[in-house]
Order: sequence, then C-alpha cells, then structure tokens
Amino acid sequence: MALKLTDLKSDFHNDWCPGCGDFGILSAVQMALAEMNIDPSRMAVVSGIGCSGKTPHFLNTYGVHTLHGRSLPFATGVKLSNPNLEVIACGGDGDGMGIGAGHFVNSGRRNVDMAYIVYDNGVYGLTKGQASPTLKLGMKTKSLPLPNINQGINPLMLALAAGYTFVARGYAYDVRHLKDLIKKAVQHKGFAFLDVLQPCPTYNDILTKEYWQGEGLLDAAGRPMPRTYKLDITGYDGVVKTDDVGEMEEKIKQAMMKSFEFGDRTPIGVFYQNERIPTYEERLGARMPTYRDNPPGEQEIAGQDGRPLATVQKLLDELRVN
Amino acid sequence: MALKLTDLKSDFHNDWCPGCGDFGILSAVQMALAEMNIDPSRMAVVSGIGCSGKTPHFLNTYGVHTLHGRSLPFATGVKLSNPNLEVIACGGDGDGMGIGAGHFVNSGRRNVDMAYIVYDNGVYGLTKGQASPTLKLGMKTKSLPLPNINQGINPLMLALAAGYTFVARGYAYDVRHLKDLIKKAVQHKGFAFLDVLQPCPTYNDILTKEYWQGEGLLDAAGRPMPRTYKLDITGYDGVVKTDDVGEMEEKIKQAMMKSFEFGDRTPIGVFYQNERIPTYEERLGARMPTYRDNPPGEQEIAGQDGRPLATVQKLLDELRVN
Amino acid sequence: MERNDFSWMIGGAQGSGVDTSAIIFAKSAAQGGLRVYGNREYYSNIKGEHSYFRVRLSKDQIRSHVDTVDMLATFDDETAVRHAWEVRKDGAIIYDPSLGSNPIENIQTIEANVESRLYSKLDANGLPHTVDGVLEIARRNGVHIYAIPYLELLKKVGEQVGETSLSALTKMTNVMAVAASFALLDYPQDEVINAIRKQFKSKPKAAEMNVAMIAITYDYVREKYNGSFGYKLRTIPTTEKRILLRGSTTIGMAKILSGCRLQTYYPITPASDESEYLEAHENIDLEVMVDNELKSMKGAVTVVQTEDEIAAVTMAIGGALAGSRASTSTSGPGFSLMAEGMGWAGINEVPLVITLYQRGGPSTGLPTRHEQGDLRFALHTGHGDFPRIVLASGDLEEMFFDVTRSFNYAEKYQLPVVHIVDKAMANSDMTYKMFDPSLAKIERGLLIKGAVPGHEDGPFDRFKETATGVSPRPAIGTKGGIYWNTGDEHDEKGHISEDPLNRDMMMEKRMRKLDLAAEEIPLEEKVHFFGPKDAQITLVSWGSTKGAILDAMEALNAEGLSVNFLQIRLVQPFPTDYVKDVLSHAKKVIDVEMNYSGQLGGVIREMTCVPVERYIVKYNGRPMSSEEIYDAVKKIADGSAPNRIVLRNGA
Amino acid sequence: MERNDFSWMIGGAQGSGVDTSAIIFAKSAAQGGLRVYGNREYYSNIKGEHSYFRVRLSKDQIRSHVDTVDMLATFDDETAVRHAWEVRKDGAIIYDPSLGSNPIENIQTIEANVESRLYSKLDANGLPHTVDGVLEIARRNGVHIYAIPYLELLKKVGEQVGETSLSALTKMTNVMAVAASFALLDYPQDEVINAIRKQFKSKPKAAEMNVAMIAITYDYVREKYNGSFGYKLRTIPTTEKRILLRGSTTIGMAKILSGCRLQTYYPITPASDESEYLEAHENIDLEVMVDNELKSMKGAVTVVQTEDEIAAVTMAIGGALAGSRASTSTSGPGFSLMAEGMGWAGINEVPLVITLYQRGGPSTGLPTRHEQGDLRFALHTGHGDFPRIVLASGDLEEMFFDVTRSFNYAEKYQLPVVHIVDKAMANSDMTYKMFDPSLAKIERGLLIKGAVPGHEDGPFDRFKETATGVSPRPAIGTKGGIYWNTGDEHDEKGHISEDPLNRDMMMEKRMRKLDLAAEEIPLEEKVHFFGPKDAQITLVSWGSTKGAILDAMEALNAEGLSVNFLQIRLVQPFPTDYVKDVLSHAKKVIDVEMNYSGQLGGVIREMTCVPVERYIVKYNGRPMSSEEIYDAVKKIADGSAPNRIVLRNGA
Ligand SMILES: Cc1ncc(C[n+]2csc(CCOP(=O)(O)OP(=O)(O)O)c2C)c(N)n1
Ligand SMILES: Cc1ncc(C[n+]2csc(CCOP(=O)(O)OP(=O)(O)O)c2C)c(N)n1
Ligand code: SF4
Ligand code: SF4
Ligand SMILES: [Mg+2]
Ligand SMILES: [Mg+2]
Repeated sequence: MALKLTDLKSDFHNDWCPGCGDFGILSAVQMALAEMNIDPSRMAVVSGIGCSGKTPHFLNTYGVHTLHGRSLPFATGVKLSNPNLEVIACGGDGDGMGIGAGHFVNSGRRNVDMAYIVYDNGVYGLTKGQASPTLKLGMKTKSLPLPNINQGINPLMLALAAGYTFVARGYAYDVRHLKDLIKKAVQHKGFAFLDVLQPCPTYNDILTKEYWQGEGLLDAAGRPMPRTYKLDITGYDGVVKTDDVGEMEEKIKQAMMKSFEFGDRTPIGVFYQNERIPTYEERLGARMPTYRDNPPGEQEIAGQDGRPLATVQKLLDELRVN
Repeated sequence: MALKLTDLKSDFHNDWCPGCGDFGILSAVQMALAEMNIDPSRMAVVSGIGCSGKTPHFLNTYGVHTLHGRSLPFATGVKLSNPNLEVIACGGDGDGMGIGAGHFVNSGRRNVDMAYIVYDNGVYGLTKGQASPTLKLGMKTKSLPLPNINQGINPLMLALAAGYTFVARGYAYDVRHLKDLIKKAVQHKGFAFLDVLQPCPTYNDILTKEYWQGEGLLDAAGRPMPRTYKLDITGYDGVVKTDDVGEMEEKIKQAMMKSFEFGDRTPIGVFYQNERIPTYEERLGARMPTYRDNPPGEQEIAGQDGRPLATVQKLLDELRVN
Repeated sequence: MERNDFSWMIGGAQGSGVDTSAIIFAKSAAQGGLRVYGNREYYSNIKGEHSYFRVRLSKDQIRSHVDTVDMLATFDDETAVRHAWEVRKDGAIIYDPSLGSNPIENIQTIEANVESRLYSKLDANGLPHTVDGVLEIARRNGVHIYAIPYLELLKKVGEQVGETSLSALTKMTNVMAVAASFALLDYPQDEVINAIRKQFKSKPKAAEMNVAMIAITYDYVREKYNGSFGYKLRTIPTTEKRILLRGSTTIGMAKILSGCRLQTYYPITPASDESEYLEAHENIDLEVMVDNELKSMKGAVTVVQTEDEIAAVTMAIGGALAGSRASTSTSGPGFSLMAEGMGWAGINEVPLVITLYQRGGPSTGLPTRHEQGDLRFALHTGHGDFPRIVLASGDLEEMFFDVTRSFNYAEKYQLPVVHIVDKAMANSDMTYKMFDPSLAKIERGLLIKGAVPGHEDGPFDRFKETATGVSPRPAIGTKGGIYWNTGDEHDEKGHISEDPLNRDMMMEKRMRKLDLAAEEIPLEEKVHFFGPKDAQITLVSWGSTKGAILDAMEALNAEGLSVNFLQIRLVQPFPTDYVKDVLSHAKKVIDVEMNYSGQLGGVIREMTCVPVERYIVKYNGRPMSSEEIYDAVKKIADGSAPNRIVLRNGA
Repeated sequence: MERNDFSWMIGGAQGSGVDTSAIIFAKSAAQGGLRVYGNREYYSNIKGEHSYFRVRLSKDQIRSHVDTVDMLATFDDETAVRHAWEVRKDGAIIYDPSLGSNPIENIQTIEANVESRLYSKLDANGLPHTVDGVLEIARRNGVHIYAIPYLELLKKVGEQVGETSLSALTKMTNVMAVAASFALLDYPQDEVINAIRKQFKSKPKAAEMNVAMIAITYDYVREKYNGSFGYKLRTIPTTEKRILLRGSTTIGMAKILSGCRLQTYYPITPASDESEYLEAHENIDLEVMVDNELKSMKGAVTVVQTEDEIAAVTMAIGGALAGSRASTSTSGPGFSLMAEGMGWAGINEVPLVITLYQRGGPSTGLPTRHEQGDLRFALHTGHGDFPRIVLASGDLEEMFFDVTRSFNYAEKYQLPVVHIVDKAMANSDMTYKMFDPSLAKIERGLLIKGAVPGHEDGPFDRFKETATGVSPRPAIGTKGGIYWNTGDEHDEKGHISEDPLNRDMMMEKRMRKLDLAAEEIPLEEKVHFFGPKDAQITLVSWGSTKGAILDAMEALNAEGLSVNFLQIRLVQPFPTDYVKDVLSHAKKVIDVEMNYSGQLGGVIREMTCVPVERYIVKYNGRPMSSEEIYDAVKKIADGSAPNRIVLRNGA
C-alpha cells in the first residue's frame, strides 16, 4: 500500500517561527519518504538539538531527538544495531559542524549507509541567533552585536575531506528539488551528506529567502535572478562510475572546486557520489558472516527460562589449567 | 644571547621506544626553537595525550600536557590570554583528528596565531596500537587483529577545508627539513598546521622508516628511492601573495590536489600559506583597542588592598530606577 | 496568607513583547518607590509559544513571587484561558473583548492535556469552550473582568498622532495592557510616562506614540471603570537610591568588577545571556592609580564563543594558566561536558571559575525552566578525588558579590570553583539599594607575574609541598618560572611521576587546601542564619529558594509559628560543625529544595549524620512561591502532612 | 603474619616478556593443583619502563597479593635494585651476576627521588651504589642470593639445540628466570615443561628450545644450589576442574554469554583489553533450540571503535534503542566524557550498560595504576536527577556473573547501569573452579520486538505511566511501536512537554523504578557478609579490596581477633536497611577503601546516618595487600592508631 503524505505527519504541534525554512525541509522529507514508500515503523529519524532538532517529533516514524551535536553517533548506533532499518540523521549547522564536528569528520571515515541532512541557517537558532560555524567571517546578522569573528566553514568541502561518499546541497524553499535530493541521499549506498540552505527569518537577515531568490540581483529585464542554480542542468556529473582511484580523485577535485561557488551563483544538487566504496555494514559483514541476516538488534539471545543462547564453554576451556 | 640546543632540553627522562620517530620531531623542535632564539620563559608547548603528548616534558619551556584531544582549546586559551607568548600545540594523530577533530576543525575557523604539530603515525601509540584516523582503509598493522575498517583521513585536506592558513607536511627523520618547516610554522602569522610522518616502529610496521626511505622501491640502479620528495624543489609555490580571493582559491585547490599524492611519491613541505587573512588576535584587537598592549593575562586587575581597578558604577547607574 | 502587596501578571506569545511590557510595569512602580520582584516563564521556543511574566510589588522588602495573581493583564486569548484560574477573588483580569468568543481548540500552542483539563472544568460549569467561558468562571469566583478594546483605542491613538500603519500601532498592544493596569490601579500616569520615555530613549517617535496611547488608555479606563477596582497603587517617596537588577546581568557585571578578563562560553539557556552581556561590554572602564592619582583608563574582557563546552572549559583553563582570571558559564548539559576538564584543573591546581546556571534536568530536560538539581553533580563532577569549592548564591545581591569571592577562592586555593546559580535567579528582576562595588576586594593568592623574585633560570617548583598545600604559582610567561602541567600525577616541577610516595604527597597537598579554605573562609560566607535562634521549625535550604523561604518565614513568624532558616552557601568545603550544631539542636528540621531527591539533605546527612527526615521539594520546573512554602510548613508543623511534601504550583 | 603460602615476583622492562614468564610460572603451578593469584604493575609507557608481576601460590584459597616477597626473580638490574627490599628473611633473589657491578645511576628509568632513596640506604650501610650493593643489604637481611649466569647457560642451550642466533637465545631469558625459580623450589620439572609446551603450542621450535633450556637450568641449579633454599613447592592432586582467569578477559566473555551484541569503545587503559578481546571473538557460538533440538549456530558481537567516548556512549544508546543489548567500557577520563550521554539514557529510560574500569585519578592521574576513586562520580554522573543502578564487583567471579545481572537490571528497569570494576581486577589472574555458565539467566524485561501485540498503527505510549514505573518498550523497527525519544521532558509518547503536571508524573515514574529494583533485587546481589555475626571489628568495603580483606580477615580470626566483613555490591539503589542494621549493631566499624576520601563511607553516612568514623584508605596507586589490612586493623583494634590509617605499601 502506498504511503500518503499524511501517513508521515505526526500530530505534534509545530512551533517553528512563521516563515522558517525548516518547514520547507520538513515537507520535502515527508514527500520523499512517502514517495519511497518506506514502512514508517522500519525507519528512524535521529536529530540533534536546535530548532531543526525538533524535526523527528513532526514525523510519524520512530524519532530520536538526541543531544546537541550527537545525532551521528546515536544514528550510527541505531543503524549498526539493525542495518535493516532506514536511518536518517538531521540537525542544525551548529549541531553538526560546531559541537558535532568531531563526529561529522569521523562519521565520514565510517561510511555507514545512512543520510544526514543539515539545516544550514548560519546561526544558532534555538539559543537566539549566535553565529554558527557556516556563517562567514565579518557577517553581522541582526542577532549579532558584532560582526562574526570566525571564518565560516564550507560544509561541502569538509564533507569531501572527511570521506563522505555522497555530498549534496539543497535549498529549503525549492521543495521539489530538495525532495529529490533527499530521495537520492536516502537511496545512496553509503553515508550521504546533504547541506540545505535554510533561511532563518528570525535571526539571519542576510541569507534570507529573498536573498536566495535573487533580491537585488536583477537581470537585464529587471527581474530578480535566483542565486541558486541546479547542477544537473549545467551538465555537471559528480557520480563516480568505476573503481579507478583516479576517477574518484578527479570527481572529488571537481566537487571541491564547485563547492567554492557561493553567493550570487550557488550550485545546488549532487556534488559528488561514489557507491564503489564498501559501506561499514559491508565491511562488518565481511568479518562477521551472520551480521546482515542476524544483526545485533534482531538476534535472539535467550532461550527458555532465560538460558543464554551463546555458549562460552570453549572460551572457558581455553583457560583450563588442569 | 643566542640559545643553545641544550637550553631547550629538560632533564626529564624520555621513555619513547627505541627508534621512535618522535625523537626526530623532538630534535627538530629543539633546533628550530634554538635557532629562532625565543626566550623559553615566553613560550608554551601544549600537547594532548599519547606518546607524542609527552613532548613538553622534554623541552625546557613552559609545558602543558593536557587532555586527550584538547591541546588546541588549551593552547588557544593560553595564547588569547597572552598573545605576546609563543604557543606551540602538538600531539598525536588520534588526539588531533580522532577525539580532537571537533577542535581541529573549529580552530581552523579561528586562525589564532599559533603552530600545531601532529605526530602522524597511523596508530594510537600509547594505548597499544589501535588504528588512528589517518590509517588507510584495509591496512593491517602488526598491532591490529583485523584490517582497519575505517577510511583514513587526509589531514592536509581536512586542514584546508577547516581554514588553516598554513598547511604543511614534514617527515620525522628528515630532521633538518622538518626543523625549517617548524620555523616557518611558528613564524607564520596565523594558525599553522604541520603534519609529520612519524614512524612508530613498535606498532606500525607498514609506514616505517624503511618504507619512507624507499624500501622495495628501487631505481634502475637498484638503489632505494625515498618515498618523500620536497615540494619546493619541484617549484611548487603554495604561498598566497595578494588579497585576491581568486588567488586564494587557486592555491587552496592546488594544495588539495597535491595532498592526494601519498605513497610512493609523497610530497613534504609547505602546501599552502596565506598571511592575508587577519588573525583572531587582530580581529579581537579591532574590537578592543587595548587587547594587544594590555592582554587578559597581563592586565592588572587590583590596586592597593585588593581594590578592583575596573569600575562598574556606570553600568549600575544604567539600572537606576529612581 | 495575608498579603500586603500586589501581584501582577502579563502573558503572551513568545516574541510579542511580554518581557518589555513587564519591565515597563516594573520600572514604573520602582520609580515610584515600590519594591519589585519579577520573574519570567517561557517555553524552549523562539516564537509563538506562551510566555508570561509576573511582577510583584510592595512597599516592604519582597524577594519572591506568590501564586495568587491580583491582576492579570492579557492581550491574547491563550493568556486568558491559561491564567484566569490563578487570579484571586476580588482580583482583576484585563482582556481583549474581541477575543472573547475564540474557541480554545483554535489555540494551537495549548498542549492536549492542558486543553482537556480546561474542558472538564468548563463542562462542569456548563460553559462553552471559549475565552468567554473561562472568564465567566473567573467572574463567578469574584474576579473583576475588564474589557479593553485594544484595537479601537489604538486606532484612536493613530488618529491623534497621525499614524496609519496598523502594524505600527498594534506593536503597542502589550504596553497598552500595562497602561490599562496602572489606570485601573489609579497609579500616577506620570510615572508610567516617565518609564516609557526612558525605555524608548533612542526611539523618540515610538516614545511619543506610547505616551499618547497611555493618555488615551487612562482616559478610557477612568471613564469606563472609574474606581471599580478596589486596590490603589500609590508611590512611596524614598531617598534610597535603587536599581532594578536582572539576574542575567548581575554576574556579567560582577565579573568585570572582579577582574575576570577571559570568558569562554558555548551558547546555552539560561547561561549565555551573561556572556552576551560581557561581550556587549567588552571594553571596560578602569580607574588606575598613577602617580598617586586615580586615572580613568580602558581595559577589556575577552569573550570567546567556542565550538563546545569542552573547548570552553579547557580554553578558560589555558587562559588561567597564562595569568588571566578566567571563567566559563554554562548550564546542565554544558556542565556535563566539562567534567573531564574540571578534573584537569583540579590536579593542576588551576584557578578556574565555572558559573553554573541550573535549569530543569536531567539531560535537555526543561531547558527554560527552573530546578536546583545539579548540586550533587557539582560536588562530584569528574572521576577521582580532587579539591574544589562549591558556592551557591541565594539571590541577586549574593550572586553579585559571590563572583569576587569565587575568583578569590579559586586563586587563593588554586582550584576550580563552581559558582552555582539558577534559572529562577537568571530570569528574575528585583529592586535593590544601589550596590557598593567598593565592598569587593580582590585577592590573588600566591600568583607570580612578570618574574619570579630571586629565582635563577631553570625549572620552578610550581607544586612545591607546603604546609597549607598552596604553592606559589607563576603565570605562563613569567621569567624564571618555567614548570610543567600534566593531567598525570606529577612531581613538584609538574613532571609525570608514578612514584607512590610522591603520589601520596601530592594527593595530600591538594586535598589539604580544602582544610585551609574551610579555616579561612569566614562563617558569613558559608552560611546565613535567619530568624529566631530557637524556633519550632528550622528550614534548611540553598540557592534561590532563599527569597520564597524568607517571605514565608516572615509570614509564619508573624502568625506565631516560630520558624528559622539556615541557608547553606558554601557546600564544599562543608561547614560541618556549624550545621551540625544548628541542626542537632533544632526541634524540627525541614529541608527545602527545588529537586526530586533532596540533594542538600543528603549532603547534610553525609557530613553531619543528622538524620534530615522532612522534605519540601519541587521539581515541576516552576520556582517555589512563598505561599507554597508557607502552606507546606504549616502542614508539617501541625502534623497533617507526610514527611515529604511535593509542591506542584505553577503554570 | 604467618603465611602458609608462597609469593613470587618477576620484573623487567616493559616489553621484555615479564607478563609471559609470569603466566608460565602461574600456569605451571596451577597445573599442579596450586591456587594462584597474580597481579601486574606497569608504567604508562610502551617500552623500557619497569614493570613487575607478582604471583602468589597456595594450597588454600587465596585472593590477594602480599607485600612480602618469598622469591624475587630478576634478569635485569633495575628489578633487583627496586625490589630487593621487599624480599623477606630466608627468601631468595635470583639475579644475573654479570650485572652485579652495574652502577644504579646508569639505570635511566629510575626516578630521581627513588634513586636518592636508594643511595641513602646504601650510604647508611657503607655500600657502593651498585646492584651488588643492594643485594648485599638483602644478604645481610638474611635473603638467599642466587646468581644465574643467564647468558652462559643460554649459550649452552644454543649449542645443544643448534641455535647460534644470540637474540633468539636471549629471548628465553625471562622464562629461564621462571625455570630457575622452580628449580630452586624443587618443583617437578615436568609441570614446567608442560606449561611451556602449551604456551608455545603454535611455535614448536620455540617450545623445544625452551624445554631444553629448562632442563639445563634445572641441572645447573640442582648442581650449584642443591637444596639450599628452604621452601619446597609440591603439586597437590585435585579433581576440581580449574581455570586461570584474567580480569581483562572475564567481562568480555561474560558479555558474549549475556547477549551483549553491540559494544562500542574508545581505547583506554585498562578498559580496552576487554573490547579487544570481544573483537577477537566477534563470531560467537550459539546453541539454539530448533524443533526441540539444540543446534549449533553462529552469531556475532559487533564491536565499534569510535572517535571518542561521547560517540561510544551515544552509539551504544542508539544500539540499545534498536533492540541490542549494548554496552561500552571505559575508564575515568572516558567516563567523564559520558556524563551527558548517561543523562539522556536516564530520561529516555534506555537500558545501557557502562563498564567502568577504575584507575588512578583524578584526570589522567596514574593511568596504569589502581584506585577506586570513581564511586561518587558514578553515583552522580550527569546533571539533574535520574535513576541509575551502580553495581560493583569484588573479584573476577563476581565480575563474570555481574555482567549478566547488569544487563538484566538495565533491561528490567530500563535505565543506565554502571558496572564498576577496576585496574587491580583487570590486571590480575586467579585460579577458579571452572565456572558454570548455565547459572547465568537472561531477563529482558518488557522489551517488545517484531510487532506490538494487538496494537494498531499509530503512535505507541512508550512512556506509559505504570504502577512500577516500568513501561513496555518496543525496539526501534517494531511494527505498531512508533514513539519518540527526546532529552527534553516528554509525554507518554515521547514528545516534548513542558507541562508541569506531566513533568511531575514523569519524574516520579522514572525514579519509582529504583524502588522496584530495590525491592526485587535479592539481598545476595546487593551485599555479601563474611565472618562471624558478632565480631569485635566490622570491616565495610566495596570492589576489589574484597580479596585482601578476606585474606586478612581469615588471618585475624585465626589469631582470635574476631572480624567480619560487609561487602557492598549494589551501591545504587542502596541496601539501606540491611546496612544500617549491620553497622548500627557493629562494635567497631572500619571503612576500607582504595581512595582518598572514603567515598563509600560517605555514602553509608548519607544513607544510614551511621557515623562511620574509622577508615583504612590507600591512594598511592598500588592495591592493598592483605598484610597491610591485617596490620592496620590490629592497630585500630588495640587503639594504637588514629581513626584514619593511610596504607602506603607497594613499589
Ligand atoms: C551541550 C549543549 N550545549 C548547548 C546547548 C544549547 N543549545 C541548544 S540548541 C543550540 C544551537 C542550535 O543551533 P543549530 O545547531 O545551528 O540549530 P538551529 O537552532 O539553528 O536549527 C545550542 C547551543 C545544548 N542543548 N547542549
Ligand atoms: C578521554 C580519554 N580517552 C582515552 C584515553 C586513552 N588514550 C591515551 S593515549 C591515546 C591515543 C594516543 O594516540 P595518538 O593520539 O595517535 O598518540 P600517539 O600515542 O600515537 O603519539 C588514548 C586513546 C585518554 N587518555 N583520555
Ligand atoms: S529561530 Fe530561525 S531556525 Fe529557529 S524556528 Fe525561528 S526561523 Fe526557524
Ligand atoms: S609506541 Fe610507537 S609512537 Fe609510541 S613511543 Fe613507541 S614507537 Fe613511538
Ligand atoms: Mg543553525
Ligand atoms: Mg598516533
């Protein structure tokens, strides 16, 4: 039975600010999940803390609203415990690249088969608008008393450096395009990173919806020219197609260069994708033949009366001294 | 008075394993500091935890052997408290890019005027040889029961993505070259990252001294060909010379591409350097005119009898209601 | 409980100006010589969820809120239906009549369980599920209901000042609720206008529009409700200079005064307001004696927003090593991340101040609500044994002066100090007699800066064993002071040492400093004792319950139930002898705490073996009112209640 | 103290095979029916620093080491000069005569303060600062000194087996010290050969070389020192099947048995040995009942090395949510980083097991040394109040079976469990009667997997209020079980809720589970009581002091000083009534702990108000010996000692 959009909506009250880009992302997630027709009870959405962190509560799937910066290790635990589940992590830019940067980098190394959506608004929304790690040096949003004193991180470049096998960017108000990106990220075999430009009308008065939709950037005819453009339309192809290391390096380089473009012409779409690298689960499976079919979370561990199914007699016998 | 090498040596017993690459790095640090003739009492060496973390104890400067993964925020605290000190952070690859990866990334954003030397041996030395974040996927050092299940990080690429303004690589047994790199790193205006290939003969039997010096890689005459080569000899120039953003991006791209080279031909030297970006201290100074001359750690705060020098009467007066 | 004071409440959606209007209310009253206590409740949300502000006024000293509301000023439907129940008989509700017929089910931000509780009350009274239904119940309970047609009046203001933009006009709605309140209370219009002018100092146009609005509101109320509300508010002439202090400002200011020059933080509610205050005031005024003359100079506080709280605590430690008075401020989740760093500061004898703003736990808990649940954790943060000082303030004035004490302790005893405050204090406003900052004295202990006197080159015995356990401490950068720090056990120079004898010496040296601190710190800084020496009831508590307890105690004593109150301020080192003496001679001890498990009670039992058996606790996220304490003490006193009473008031 | 047993020590540089030789020694003895207790001391270093291994043997049950060494086997200079002092009169030292004239100052790895202590002893005896000087003092103290010319004998072996590589031969030096020891003890050569053959099972050539070496060593000793050493070691026939168990193996094995299927860890001494054991045994044997027949199958334990301990704890929690029995193992610094994660598990009622291997703190402390300093921190980790269970094992057998208990508690009460062990246990080896794994019973509580029976689609009330506080818990992935987790306070479905009534309900629901646990967990799992009911002295302690206390207690009782011992195992929920009853009736209570502040003593005072006033504590990083406890108890008993005795033995 196909899922309807409403099947994915929880009835928990949404308290994001009016006009928040988070709404666009939420819709796109709901649409993507409905279209992919994944059984909601075989799915977990795992988030960090922030405005964005509330997302799981609005979705009718298993939801895990974790700690600030920790969505990735939590999500990894869920997924490795039961690789038969679909796991999506999400959270804010502060959550992911500030306090969570260590997990961000090291999760790239693991390549667990999950998707991670970052709500990139340049600010710490829920704590009232402090600069987030993606805000550029010298920017002064209305929430800041002084211009940002730190350089901004380029999330895509960081993801490429960390080893993510799918790196993409979406825009919160281009819901259909974003929906497709989310589907790709979820369907990607490996760890998929999706950075979403998310206007925060309450605190970030620079990277607003109006900005992205071309305010002040007019074409000859005086029409605003959107500041985002779609990569695929330009013929850009970020997908690695062979096991050749050279090809991989080429595609990474290409994606890195693309990732420098930001501002008046900001690419959205898939920057890089590589399914040739084994996932963490595949690597585990290679070591433990029963891993996939009988994963940790589904293994029976006890028989009648609590008798452990595992036997350690052989191990004990190794220790015998007489 | 010029410093002698011995002025920089503490008399604390060194307990690294025989043949450890750390000795090479230590010598290079001592030589560099002696040549730069920095007053040891105006200098702090701040380390993390690991074999490498013991470094400060062997140096006759203020030494701060901190917590696992935390050398950078500790060092930042020392430096921002007193920007007139020379501060060098150092530590292992596990320390810096495993547990410390979050600070690694976010320190890049700050660009505090310090140097950071990573002892990159591919393993967690002090805890007996587990895989570190720089060990490549599938490598099985003698200390590992099974091949490494994680992808390795490319530290240079990560540093570039994080915004370091000086990115270099040295080799522990090329002490003179390393010494020069350390001097450059220390003298660099901004946050300098120096990754050092450091053989760990006890646990890492793959990236050994013999490997780097060309074992099994013979030229036509049957002589081993070293696997490292010096960037500057090839005419490579990583230094940004203008304020042009285009030049900066070009140099970053160039450095990233260079950083892919690893193995039979592994470049050492300065990959990227940019002194055009203001340091964190400069940014602070722009906001607080007294910051440089009267920094936090040197400010007098009390007069006779403990009378606070700061007066808050104006602030209190703002709160008056009658 | 008799009240000789007045309790006012205003509510509205987050972001709709509730805070501003409450402050205008409070300042108008304070200007007129009234004492003020105000506190704010809000959701962990940016825009839209319900928040409210309570302001209590009195001619006498007050230090806490009461549950009963004398006047509820509303300008939205949600505030009316949520809070109408709290208004006392003969009290007043101000509301917008155009919202009267709004069905409750249309109010999105009301939780399902709150909604169903409302319905069952309305159903029991046969009333519709609307604002009017709720107000009708209030009316039946003897509450005066005052309709203020905000929009109508605002349009009139617009006509008068020539403002046609409706959105510009409706921005004044909340302040209009204030004006209506004062008008009903017959409070001098000039005081309100005065406060408004100060508030909008930098926006003269807004100020004038508001002034016009006030006049129109006063006229309307006078005409329509002339004298119908029984309570009149009068100014009280006073010559005492007073300030209206807000908790989140208090510590920032005191840090400037106390010489804190490096503050690190990671944003977190409710701690980050302090750091943001510091950032906004980073360039500070100094008065330096130069050639026997006081000269005005400038200095600076460096404030660093870090990537997480681990960086915050370790960076502050680094700063302290290099000679700064350094601190970090945080709340529960952030403090949990600081455990490892604190241990490092402990073993390296680093003067570090952590300001801990407690909020509802565990975990993310109730991030914008109140609790005092972190005491035990603060006493035992981090693995292993190391010395620390834990100091808890009970009100804003203590908060202010305890900051200097915290830094002094940290430097004199060379250890981490946890200065515990909480959400209730951070988000409260109170009038005080102007503070005298010259009462603050800075003591830096055995810090050496510049050069070690008489020391030749070569390593310095930073961790030299001494009788007190405290050793001279050169800041990094001091000539002749080179030494090492390490988280490992170390010798006198700071080098790693695994030698068992050295270990014993160092453990004992470090822990001995607590004995010194216990000896040197004066009793007044450790405890406060209030009320009659011999009393039927002895209340013991810590932190911000102080205000409500004192208010309740006064009322109980006035009624003849003799009650005294032991406030514990220094929890580590614990003032064991004094507390044991007081409690073992007390007739009936009741431990009062804003946490589930009665954490201080446990500490007292541990340290004194006095079996603290009676508890008044609260953990629903809302601070205790003096009424709740009053009631609970009475019940325990007359034996009509169990030994553990859980307070549950608050919306 | 009389001893009916034998204490042997071997030492050498880290990496020189001390561990292997000690294990061969222990196994040879155990094979012969002797009981063995062994423990290892080493520096936080990879190669070169001094380490030593003590093996104690007895025909009777023994559970601890003694300080006095009967025989010290050395093959380097450092071991001789460091440990000669510990050898009792009539004991023996085996040494390499070629090292006798080595000056102590040439031994790089001896700390300056240790060196100067040695010099002053030598100077007082007018002896040179050499190995010979030290041995001479021992000789004067009545110690037998046996020179074994290792190199000479090894060359002989080489000739015999045709091995000319000197480095291949010198690899046998350490085992030769073992052979010499046994030869002096006149222990059957066959047992040693047997043990060697087993040890070198996979290296037949090495085995044969060692066998030859043993013969030559035995011959040499017999010839040169025939019978000169008084103590003879005899095999004791036994039919009891025995194992020689190592602490670091114990828990790993028990986790396999107990159904732990996801283990996360970040490397740290001494915890990571366990995870590495699990990794090496990740493919496990199952016996599954299929069609009424037991079938052998394979399963797997997934072990993940994470980037830090924050990831380790949160990943384990994620795993537990998805239905695995999940755990993480760590030591002090790592545990400090887990504080925040633990609180999340608390508020979300996640069954999580943290195995905490205590080591010397605070901070990095003494990373390879022993301490029990984390009890208080484990009881209060994380901000706010949430329920947890804290269980402490006292020996390897308890460690083994407590693992199943920990997982059972975690799942039955849906909360984090901290299972506390320590370095002393992790790095000790002991003979036990073969364990019976069928004693372990798995109880998963209200876990629902697959599908919620009878539940329609739509959210599930995961946090349903129940009388016990425990609610049915669907694993993520369960049909009909959709619910939410959040670190915020939440309603029954797991959605964020700030409602005060809901908050109270949830706090009470969670905390109530501790009452249930206290009620259900049998007394035998909470405490152990040893010795006569009425005794002059009652010792109370927890953790690995158990062995030394029992050994001391036996000796004291044998001498007529009646002593009993209350071992606390479950520290949270605390067995208050039982402990209070025992201690308030005890004549003289002494709290024995491996930490500075007597942490358990504080807990007992807090929970029972029994004023625990006498303490035997130790914090120099070396485990307590039974002799030390014996001596201290005697002194306290006869009033010749203060109320707090600090033990300081150990090198
Ligand atoms: C350990 C910890 N530190 C701080 C906080 C406070 N906090 C809550 S949300 C947040 C930042 C949110 O910013 P971001 O991750 O960008 O999410 P957004 O609100 O912008 O969606 C912070 C710092 C916390 N919950 N936990
Ligand atoms: C919080 C914490 N976790 C774990 C450890 C244990 N530990 C000590 S050193 C080390 C790893 C060292 O590896 P690396 O940083 O690469 O340094 P190396 O020894 O290789 O120089 C670890 C995990 C610790 N000290 N603190
Ligand atoms: S603060 Fe910003 S990110 Fe948060 S809900 Fe409001 S608009 Fe969205
Ligand atoms: S373990 Fe490796 S890194 Fe550590 S001291 Fe030995 S050789 Fe050096
Ligand atoms: Mg954000
Ligand atoms: Mg390393």
